[in-house]
Amino acid sequence: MQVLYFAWIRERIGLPKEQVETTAGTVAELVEELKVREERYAVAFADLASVRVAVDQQMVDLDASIIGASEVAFFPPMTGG
Amino acid sequence: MQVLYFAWIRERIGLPKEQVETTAGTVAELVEELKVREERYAVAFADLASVRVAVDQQMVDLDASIIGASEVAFFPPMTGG
Amino acid sequence: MAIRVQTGDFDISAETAALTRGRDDIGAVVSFTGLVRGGGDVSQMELEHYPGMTENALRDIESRAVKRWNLQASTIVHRVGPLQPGEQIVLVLAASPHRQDAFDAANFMMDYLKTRAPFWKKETGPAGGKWVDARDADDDALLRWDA
Amino acid sequence: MAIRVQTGDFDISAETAALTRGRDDIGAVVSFTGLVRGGGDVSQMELEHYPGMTENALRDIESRAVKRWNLQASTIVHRVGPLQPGEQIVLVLAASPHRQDAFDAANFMMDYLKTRAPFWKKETGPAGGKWVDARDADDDALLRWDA
Repeated sequence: MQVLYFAWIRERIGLPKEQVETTAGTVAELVEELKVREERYAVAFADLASVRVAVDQQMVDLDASIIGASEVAFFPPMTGG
Repeated sequence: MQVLYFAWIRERIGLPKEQVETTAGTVAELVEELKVREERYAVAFADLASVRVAVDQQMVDLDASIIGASEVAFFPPMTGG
Repeated sequence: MAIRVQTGDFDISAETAALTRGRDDIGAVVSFTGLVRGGGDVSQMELEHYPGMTENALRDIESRAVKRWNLQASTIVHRVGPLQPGEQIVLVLAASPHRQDAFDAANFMMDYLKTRAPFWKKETGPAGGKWVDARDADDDALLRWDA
Repeated sequence: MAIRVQTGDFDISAETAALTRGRDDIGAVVSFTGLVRGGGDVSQMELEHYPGMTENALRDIESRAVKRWNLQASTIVHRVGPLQPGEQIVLVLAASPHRQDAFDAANFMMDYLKTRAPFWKKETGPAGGKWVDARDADDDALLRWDA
């Protein structure tokens, strides 16, 4: 599955997207998998209250399913406009 | 004193402005003076609920004073914008 | 703060640029543009006004808006004379550091202008000319700002 | 109904003309223009977005506005990439037969865009870059449309 990062989450993880093989069933499980991989993920996801998630470009909560999803994106609250 | 007419009041009276010599103390008294002059004034001022007044370019009520005023204007409710 | 009454058309981009040029403290500009609506039986609109009082009324509208909101700059342009369906009639611009102030100030200025600025519209159609009636809804719209 | 994400600037008059050209049933067009505010320590702004999701979000915002108001046409243009203080960032246009629908629809689309469209601002100043924090006030602004 394609995982995308934006804004300061992208900067902390150090790349805009990557292909991730996972058996996680939910966003929260995917986050836990990433956090134990490397320190930079643990830093990026240290404060989950500041992290927003989209699964296949739809905003969802952390407990949402990612089964069958092709794209999961992590980003801070939006600041456009 | 200069008396001005706008929109359908101007059309009914048949002129945009005229010099009026009057001893009227209020707008209402001036209207009564004009109404007895000629039929076209009586027609223009038949429905006073549809007539708005400005004395020296400030909106006022019919009972407002015109003593010392240099310009009185009669017009229907505004429809700009 | 600029007000103008004119027969010619106006350009929203040019008016906006005139407000914002040379400064970087404006965060939001809201514009309202009123247009002549056609519909089946209106072939032309004629806008009459009260020269002198009109300019005073427009300045009064701007100064009320300035007192109430964080308004950095504003423009009111109103056309008079003959206008065709589809043409622009009126432009109100409000510039503020924050978007809600710009929205509210522009909205207020339009409500005020509708009922307090001495303009009158006459529509011409196949049956001749007809002065547009004032709408009670416009008086009601103004009242909400008193709250 | 048009949405665009672009690096280049936009022209409000041209966008308005594109909405109103060839028709005479529009009575009111409200535009909102957002600008980069400078202030002492911002020398540049960088706008990042999520291609694909952004366009979906902007289309969703327009379709929500169309369901709720008498909206005849609308446009949303959002710039991305580097921007200088004073430059235009975002344009929202709402066209309606009636002015309050145009005001409310434009206001709503901006509130929605602020919190639901995937854009992020990074300010650059003498101390380096800083991602702009989301404002609780923007979430609150959106909630009032639920009433």
